[in-house]
Amino acid sequence: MDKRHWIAQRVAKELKNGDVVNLGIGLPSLVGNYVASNVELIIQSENGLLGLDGMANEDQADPDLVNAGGQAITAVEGACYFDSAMSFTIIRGGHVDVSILGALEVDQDANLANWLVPGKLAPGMGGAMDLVVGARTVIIAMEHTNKGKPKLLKRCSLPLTATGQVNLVVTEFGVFKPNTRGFEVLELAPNVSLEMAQAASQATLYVSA
Amino acid sequence: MDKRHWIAQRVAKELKNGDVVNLGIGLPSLVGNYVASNVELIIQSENGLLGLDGMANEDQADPDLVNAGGQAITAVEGACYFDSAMSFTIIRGGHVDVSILGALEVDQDANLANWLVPGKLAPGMGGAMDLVVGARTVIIAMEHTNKGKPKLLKRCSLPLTATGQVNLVVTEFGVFKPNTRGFEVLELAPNVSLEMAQAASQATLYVSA
Amino acid sequence: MKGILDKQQVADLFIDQHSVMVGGFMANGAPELLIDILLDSKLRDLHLISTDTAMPDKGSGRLITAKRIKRLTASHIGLNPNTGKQMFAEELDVELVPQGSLAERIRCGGAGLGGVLTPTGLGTLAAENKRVIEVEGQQFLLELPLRADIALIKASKADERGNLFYAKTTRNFNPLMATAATLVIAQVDEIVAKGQLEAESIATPGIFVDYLYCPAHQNQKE
Amino acid sequence: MKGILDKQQVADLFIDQHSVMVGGFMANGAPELLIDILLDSKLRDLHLISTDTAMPDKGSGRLITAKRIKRLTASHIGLNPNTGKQMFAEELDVELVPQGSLAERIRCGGAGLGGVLTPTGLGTLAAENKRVIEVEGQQFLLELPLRADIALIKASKADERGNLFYAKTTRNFNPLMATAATLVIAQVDEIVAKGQLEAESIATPGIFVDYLYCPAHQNQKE
Repeated sequence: MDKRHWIAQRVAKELKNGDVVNLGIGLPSLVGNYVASNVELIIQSENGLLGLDGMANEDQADPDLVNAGGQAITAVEGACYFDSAMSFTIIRGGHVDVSILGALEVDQDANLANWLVPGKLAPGMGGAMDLVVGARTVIIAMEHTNKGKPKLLKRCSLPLTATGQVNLVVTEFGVFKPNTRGFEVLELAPNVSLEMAQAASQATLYVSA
Repeated sequence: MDKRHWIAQRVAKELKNGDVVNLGIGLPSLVGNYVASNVELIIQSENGLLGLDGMANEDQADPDLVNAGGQAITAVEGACYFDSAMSFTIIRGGHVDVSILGALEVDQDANLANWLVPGKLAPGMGGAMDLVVGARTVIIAMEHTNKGKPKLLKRCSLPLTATGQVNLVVTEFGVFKPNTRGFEVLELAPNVSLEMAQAASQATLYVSA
Repeated sequence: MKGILDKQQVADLFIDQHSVMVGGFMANGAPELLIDILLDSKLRDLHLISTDTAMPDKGSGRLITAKRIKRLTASHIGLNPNTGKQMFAEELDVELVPQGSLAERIRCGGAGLGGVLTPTGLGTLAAENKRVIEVEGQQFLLELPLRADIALIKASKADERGNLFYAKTTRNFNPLMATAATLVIAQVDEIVAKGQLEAESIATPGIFVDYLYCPAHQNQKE
Repeated sequence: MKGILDKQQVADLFIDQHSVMVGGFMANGAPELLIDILLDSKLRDLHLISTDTAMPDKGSGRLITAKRIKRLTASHIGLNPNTGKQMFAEELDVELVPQGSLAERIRCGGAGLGGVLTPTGLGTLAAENKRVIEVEGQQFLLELPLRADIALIKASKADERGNLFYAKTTRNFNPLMATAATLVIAQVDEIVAKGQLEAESIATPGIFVDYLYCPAHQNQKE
């Protein structure tokens, strides 16, 4: 299994039946493919939908039905639609159980940076700042390093998306929980040692006693 | 014509085709009956409707369709419904052209009191404070006195509904415009003299040169 | 949406809550059957949040008449004499709020917002004890969020996901209250299958609703 | 609603406005035909308010690509490289706003509210130059209203009163923008008779809409 898919399937295990979930674009959007058959999620898309089903193939594509990336999708029976104010009432108001996003950097104080590299890249925060502040649980799904450069840091160097909101980080090396002394290792991926994961991280990784 | 109906028909003359109008309960609600046949109003009801038509008779009554007083009404074709947040987006946001309300007192500084008589009567402001602040034009439709006690005052004595928002006052004595030096008399009702109107007012009434 | 309850199951939820939002506007769109159950419960000394107190024998007005309310936040109480009587007798603590501000306060409570600035009520008693904030030379009142332990709402139809459709003027405060309470119970006239409501006419997504109460649905199943 | 316009009549409205809101989310629900007309007009150096700048050849992104925008207020610009290029070249002044805050700011602009308090953006660059207001020990950012001279929106259907129905995810920012601009023009796919839209599915009452633009309707009449 390719590492992105390993990450997606591992994140999927964190989701419970009935959870209202928002999946970010890119890697997080793959999570939906790995949800157990006895777990029905209610997927929120911040462009104005509750009940996202999956990506639409060409035959299914409806120009009036897209995800937050503008891609054609399908919706479940009983999906509903709303404007952007209601969409963020849902998000900011604590009505989303789990928000799954990518990251450029995460630090041990649970800070997240994923919207701006000054002078280089300015995608904008889109809905991420609201999602991270409003969702009950924030899971970061990302590759462990940026081409070898650590992304699990003592302190984020890039402009923050929010402070102290990250609950869990899932990478191809395992599952990590930010804590003030570093990242607690909750699980290591198959064939990954603590040393390997630590070598690819700037923050201290530790296993709870 | 009874004085309440004279007031209602006179207020109706202030309304233009296409105006979005909110009619308060009581006397103001009669205004709809006197609108010229070439004037189509869009009547807003703050409980969540644009397109109020008139009072429903028993045969027409629909339990899901009432005005802000809870009375059965009818709606025009193409009426639409919304929640209370949208209703006051319309009202507070300046999207109502004319708000017509009753009053306990109005003063020459265009202040209005119509929601509270301390220790005696506390109906509450309902939507009145928002209507008076938000509507482009505020017309007070009321009897000139409260059983002989003047209601056109130099300064309101009762708790205010809003400050400086009243544009026009219509009573059975005529049409009056609050100004800092008193109320300008724009029109007197048939068989009413300036002296009669003045005798029933505390504020100074004057005719512009 | 967690499930469709019968009368006893709804009653079992009313244990030790202190505040309740009740939908409806002059009792139009009010959850009368849920109010019946609340009146049968042990809940007392409640903080009621409702746009008005309707009439003595209707909607949230019935909770006033039965003296179950200790504190009231509302915009209009003029058509229920019991509210005024209890207020002047100091049995009932009443906060009167402009209707548009009440809508915004409940919306803030549901939307994770810390408050909203409104020009409504400036220079009036409604400004008492409220912060005035100046923005670009203009003054506004800061209105703060409202939430409640329970929201009792009413809709015309629900689907099996708990999505709610409100006919005509019955919508009023119901969708706002659905966002702003810990426990949200919706009385509905009818429950239809998934996909049977027009998706764009759903004013309350099912995720806001904890439970549905629908006697007609119970009868249908029997 | 004042009337249904043809292309020339819409063009005649674009005279000396300085700010424009454009509906759509990644160009889904964007008024492409109105953008065509705007691109043909003399309007330059505009302040664009749009949740994103879509892609270079779609939706509000086309106004960026054509260099008609001097100032941009948006939440996401990552999928239109022209926006970033013009920003880094200092040809375009960009204010990035969290999407939920952008929605609230436009809503405030349309609702007569002076601003809203949000926890979103606290401790980030989005808090720069914004007032922090503390309520009951918790900090919030004060986000201020946004309005524009023009709102260009898109709906699936209108009725003869200008009431608008948005299919599925095309709704997004369109109804909010309809409330917050001096001149509101709605591109619609179809115009139906009064009473032909389900009244409860109308997301924009016709009173917010100044004009409709509907080429299909023109053709139908010819």
